[in-house]
Amino acid sequence: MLRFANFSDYDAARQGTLRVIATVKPFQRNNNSSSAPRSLRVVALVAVLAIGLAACSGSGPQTALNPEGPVARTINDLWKLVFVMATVVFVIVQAAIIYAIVRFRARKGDDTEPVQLHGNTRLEIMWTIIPVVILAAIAYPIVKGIFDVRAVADGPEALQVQVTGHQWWWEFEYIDLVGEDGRTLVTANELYIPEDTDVNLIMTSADVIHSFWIPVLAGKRDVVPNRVTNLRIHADDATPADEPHPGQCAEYCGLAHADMRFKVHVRTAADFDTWVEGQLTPAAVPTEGTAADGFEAFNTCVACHNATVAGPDGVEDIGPVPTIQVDGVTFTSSLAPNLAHFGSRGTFGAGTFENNREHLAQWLANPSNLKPMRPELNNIAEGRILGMPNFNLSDEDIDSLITLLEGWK
Amino acid sequence: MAEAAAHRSHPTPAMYWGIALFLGVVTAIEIAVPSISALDPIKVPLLWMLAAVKFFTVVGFFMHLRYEKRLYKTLFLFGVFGVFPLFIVVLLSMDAL
Amino acid sequence: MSSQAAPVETHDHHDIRPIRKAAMWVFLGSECMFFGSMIATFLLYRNETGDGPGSEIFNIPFTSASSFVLLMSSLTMVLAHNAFEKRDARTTRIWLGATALLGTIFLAGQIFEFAEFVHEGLTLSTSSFGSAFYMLTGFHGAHVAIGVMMLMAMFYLSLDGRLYDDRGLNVELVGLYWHFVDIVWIVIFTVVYLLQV
Amino acid sequence: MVLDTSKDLAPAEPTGIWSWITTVDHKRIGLMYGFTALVAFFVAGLEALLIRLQLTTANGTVLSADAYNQLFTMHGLTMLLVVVMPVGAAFMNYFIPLHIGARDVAFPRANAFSYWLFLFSTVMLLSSFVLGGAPDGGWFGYAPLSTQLEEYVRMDYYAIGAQLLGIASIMASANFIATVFTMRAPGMTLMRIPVFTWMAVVVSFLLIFSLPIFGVGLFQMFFDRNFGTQFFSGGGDPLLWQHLFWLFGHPEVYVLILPAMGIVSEIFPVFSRKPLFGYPFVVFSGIAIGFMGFGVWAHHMYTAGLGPVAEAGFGLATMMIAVPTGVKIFNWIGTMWGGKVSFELPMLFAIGFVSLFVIGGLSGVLHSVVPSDYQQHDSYFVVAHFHYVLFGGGVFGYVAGAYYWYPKWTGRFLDKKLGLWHFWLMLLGFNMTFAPMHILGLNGMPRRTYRYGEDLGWEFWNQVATVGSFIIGISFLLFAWNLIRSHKRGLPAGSDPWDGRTLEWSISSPPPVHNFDEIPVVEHVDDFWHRKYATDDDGRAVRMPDVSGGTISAETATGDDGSHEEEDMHMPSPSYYPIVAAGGIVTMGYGLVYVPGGWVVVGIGALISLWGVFGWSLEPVTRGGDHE
Ligand code: HEA
Ligand code: HEA
Ligand code: HEC
Ligand code: CUA
Ligand SMILES: [Cu+2]
Repeated sequence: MLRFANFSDYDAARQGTLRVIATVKPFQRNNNSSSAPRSLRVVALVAVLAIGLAACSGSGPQTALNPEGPVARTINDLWKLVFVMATVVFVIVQAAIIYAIVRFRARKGDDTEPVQLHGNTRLEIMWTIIPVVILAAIAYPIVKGIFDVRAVADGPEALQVQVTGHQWWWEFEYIDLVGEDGRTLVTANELYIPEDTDVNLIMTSADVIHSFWIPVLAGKRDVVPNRVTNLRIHADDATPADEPHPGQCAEYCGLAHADMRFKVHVRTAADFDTWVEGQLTPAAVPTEGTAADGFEAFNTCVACHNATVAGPDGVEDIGPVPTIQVDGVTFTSSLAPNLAHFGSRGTFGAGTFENNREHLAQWLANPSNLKPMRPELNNIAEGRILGMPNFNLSDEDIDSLITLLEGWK
Repeated sequence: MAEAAAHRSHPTPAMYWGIALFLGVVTAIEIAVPSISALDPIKVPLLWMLAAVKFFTVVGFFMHLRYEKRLYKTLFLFGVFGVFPLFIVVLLSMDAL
Repeated sequence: MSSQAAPVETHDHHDIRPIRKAAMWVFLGSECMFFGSMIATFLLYRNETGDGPGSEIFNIPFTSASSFVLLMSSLTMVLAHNAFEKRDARTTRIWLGATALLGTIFLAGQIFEFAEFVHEGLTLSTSSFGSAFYMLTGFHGAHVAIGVMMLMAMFYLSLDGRLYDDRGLNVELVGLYWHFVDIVWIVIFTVVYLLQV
Repeated sequence: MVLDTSKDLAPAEPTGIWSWITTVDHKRIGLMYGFTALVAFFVAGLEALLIRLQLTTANGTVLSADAYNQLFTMHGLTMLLVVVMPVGAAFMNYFIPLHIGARDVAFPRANAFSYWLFLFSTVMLLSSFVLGGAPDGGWFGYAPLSTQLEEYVRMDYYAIGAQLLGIASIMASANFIATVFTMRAPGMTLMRIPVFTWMAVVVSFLLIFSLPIFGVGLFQMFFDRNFGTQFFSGGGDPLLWQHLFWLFGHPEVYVLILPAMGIVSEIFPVFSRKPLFGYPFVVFSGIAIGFMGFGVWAHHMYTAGLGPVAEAGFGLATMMIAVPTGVKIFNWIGTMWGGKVSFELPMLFAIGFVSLFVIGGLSGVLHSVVPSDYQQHDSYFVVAHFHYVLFGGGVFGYVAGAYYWYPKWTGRFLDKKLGLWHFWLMLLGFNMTFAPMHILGLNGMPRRTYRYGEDLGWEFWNQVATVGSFIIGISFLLFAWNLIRSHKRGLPAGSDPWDGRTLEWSISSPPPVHNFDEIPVVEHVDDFWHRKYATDDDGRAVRMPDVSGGTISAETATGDDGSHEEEDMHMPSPSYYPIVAAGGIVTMGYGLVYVPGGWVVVGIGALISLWGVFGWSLEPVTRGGDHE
């Protein structure tokens, strides 16, 4: 009864002349000839298991699994709940698959045919309803979680910070922290917040969509041109000076999206006040030495960079301070990071490079070497800045500029 | 044949003229509505309604959809009725309604 | 879906018109989404006029007249189809011509209107409102133009009696398309013009 | 290598390159779709390998940021629009007519046109690499980044290329819908259609209704870039693009998976020797997935600034898609239950599909939990999710289909030993590559980043992933070799090698040009099976007494030599106008990319397409007038 197709059958089939072709039960034939790479199977299955186990642990400074504040913790608790649910479903389904293929595999020499069962309505309704029930059970915590996490921190004790995303750096303006000269505190790429305090971020973008994300403190929220978005963050404890929480732009925003990072420093209330005071103090205009040469050279830079300095003529902004209006909110939207207190930052280039003389020298020698940018497309008049150009600075200028900037604590 | 059956109740040219007259009248009403200030509160739903009346009159009679197979109706009305909920939700979520 | 009851058709060199009509209806369903997206865009930007002019520059009487013209072209179209079904080639031709003519008048009106608006300072790039307005009405106009071209092709074919209904392009299909373009305008006229004033 | 099969198709069929260019045979068009998609898969896979090389170490230096951004954009775009979608189209083209007992699709020339337009748009997209740079705005091209740099033509290639691919797809879908609804064999009611073809119908509807929305978005993007409109910038709102894109983009992901689900729904019954468990449930859950797929688009926008109410609504709606999907999963398992499961290659890949898709589906449900997604969005967790559904689901499913139907295409089996190596290597490599991405994503690694710092602790798992990706690469080299080799040297398969259930197995392999000598009259789901088997009192299948040595095939009834000269056997004649029209349109596309300078080219293209369209509509067609 069982007949193997042979080459003449095949030829006949090709000619279209063979009208009746033997049925071959291929699994029986092929089982005999199969030479499965057995060890490979074991490797594959073990590897899958190992990776699955490793998935359960959070590690690294940017992990979402070790929250350092209540907002991230709410999210993490919800995640754990749903993850457990998913794991249970996963185990059940995979177990059923494995059971089915082991138990019901075709065995050698067994030629009987199975019962031709077309379905079982009751069973099918059951496995339609059970998932609905599971999902309905987690619906409430999810909706509650959404409203919890998205509650805007607009209480009186909350710190208000306006965030402007730029290609490819961040600008922060503390609208409630005003210096004696009436200027608000503006800084870039390193956000300082007091511990155990709600912070309300009021965000927009100067160019394309970015997304503000510090995994240990909160989920991300997009930063959209023409729109204002809000994010509440809250950190439990102060961070060591050299271990701020890392953050990252999470929405692809062009060339240097990867290098659009930032840091969040959490400080005790007292330390925070000290920091604020320092930042609100205008930078000094150096009058002698290398730093003074640097200030001279800095003339080129103020086409884009601002710094509030206290010079012979009193306190003044030496660079542009443009603003944009979005939905009735005024945002400072500078062309380039404010450098008045550059020396106090641990990193530069949007949280990407450690702030030291060596790196700065490389930066000033050719910024695009260190971080990909498109300064050739800049148009200062239209406020379109896509990176810092190379000014072909001399070694002396570089040296003196570094001295100036590192001195501006 | 299904086709023949469909043609049995087909409108006649006279009826087409009548429908066109009806459409013209509805259009006249439409144009008048914005200028009648008494109707202002219900202007928007009213205009949408009148447009819908014209829309389905043309579809039903001029395009014969009334007389066609269910298949065609389904194919087309999916599009017509699909588009509304989708974009109402889009506009709602963008605070534009 | 009571699929068991669905009519089963064999296709073997029987009437193939249903196949084409099905495809045409699907296509029109698809076009609903196309115009729906642009109408939604317009609704979104109806007030985003920036520094440029807004709906106050609309000339409702004028547009009403051209809307009426397009509406009546649906009548001539259906009359053409009716004559075609009765194998009355001459009448078919007359109504086809009339439809094409009305469509052309509508298009001329639209061109005139666009010229007027540009003159008043509303262009594609003036504001989001302008962008949305021109895109929506422009794509509609393009549909009308394609329709007119198809009508003229039909007209031409009818001259030497080549209007068969099993041809790829036949009077019925062109008619469906043409009515569709008309009903889209019914919506556009309401949403873009009447609702804004 | 698939192209070479020209010579092996039925003898009556013309051969030579010209016959392929002018073909309107749905089977050849299907093979061409498949071949093109396979080549594109290797291109996009190569792009992925470069991406993996760059990410192997922290601060990798294999690629520049600029190159990296082009590569991941093109990788995603190519994989989705040029690999998986067309592979689906390949199977649909080949098997819809065979499944419903038809001689061809409704509009054979429009079908050819769809293919050529797809092919040329693909070539156009890929050519951008050497003509000013490939698209680099991510596969979903978020505005205003995508409209920002008018200096580069890159995103113009995206706007035009995707538009043309969309037009090709809309035409193909309308074609499939018309085919299935109007050309079924007598007795082939809707509830007797094979599940694969059902899913093809759902997919066609999804495309018909979602692509126009994408098309409008792409026009707006193109106008913003070239004509100064303000759809997404100026007074415009960037979120409009996201809505338009995902209104298409989410249905699109079901477009990618449903045909694969259809394929495994064909495979499970055959290799379990049982009918599909709950055929109506499987069909209706597919339809339900299609409907629900239109209502959840904003789950890609949880972080974009919608209100919490909208987020909650979309979140819950998204989760609910797990229900119809689960129905399918359980029904597949139910099909194996109590069956005689044989581990032929198609079955192995199908089981792999189910198992891996469940992982990807569950991570999808984890995404749908809105607050969790605030953390996961745009991280490697998402990358892991969609590779599990697209590769673990989609690619496994389509590969299963290839092993299953290769005998039908060529008359020969794919080599089993090579196939086993392919399967196990692919399974290993796949999990090594993408499972670690869950971990990376939860540990904060953002996607679309060409480099990362060494202090973040991501190096180890990235290395595992890179090794894994090369293992996948090797497995596919084996597959390619298998496809080539078995075509000439594979074991002969005969017409019904798997003891199949559906009509395509009732005709010779490869099928004759006209598919069926006589249009079958259908009485059951799995009609062919019912011609071979009856059931005894216990419900067990019993082979019917052999009619003539082997199985009963549809041809048995006629018993003649296939030289049918009845009128209804005329097949549509070949035509080169579809390729001309498609060529003209793509020429216009190239011109548009380079406007205003390109207007001349647009004009030339318009003339060519007019020539194509006019020739097309005036051309006489054999079969009583073609349907276009
Ligand atoms: C084949 C393609 C495919 C498929 C089938 C799916 C299926 C699903 N996807 Fe996925 N998705 C993508 C492709 C796909 N996705 C892609 C490409 C992206 C990223 C785009 C980009 O950003 O580039 C994405 C992104 C994406 C997001 C956005 C993430 C983000 O960017 O932040 C979300 C959020 O909700 C999501 C959810 C889901 C859900 C809930 C399903 C469901 O359909 C899954 C349902 C299946 C199951 C759940 C498993 C089986 C069911 C059971 C065993 C029953 C029991 C289960 C329960 C009770 C839970 N997907
Ligand atoms: C069906 C869809 C599909 C498939 C099959 C794949 C397959 C693969 N993808 Fe895919 N991927 C996407 C769809 C897909 N991807 C999408 C939509 C994105 C998002 C893009 C965006 O963000 O815009 C993405 C993004 C994406 C990223 C994230 C990039 C980033 O965000 O920065 C990565 C990173 O590792 C990746 C890797 C891979 C790998 C290693 C494979 C492998 O499985 C590929 C395997 C194939 C081969 C290897 C080719 C075959 C063999 C050869 C060419 C022979 C040569 C081989 C050797 C010598 C070994 N993909
Ligand atoms: C055309 C505008 C422009 C000019 C002129 C310019 N810069 Fe910059 N600079 C930028 C931009 C934009 C950035 C942000 C780059 C990034 O991180 O993406 C930047 C960043 C910097 C940074 C790092 C700041 C941080 O916190 O990350 C330093 C330091 C710096 N510039 C110094 C200078 C010096 C010194 C000069 C003058 C020699 C100068 N810049 C001139 C545009 C400019
Ligand atoms: Cu800013 Cu990414
Ligand atoms: Cu989705």
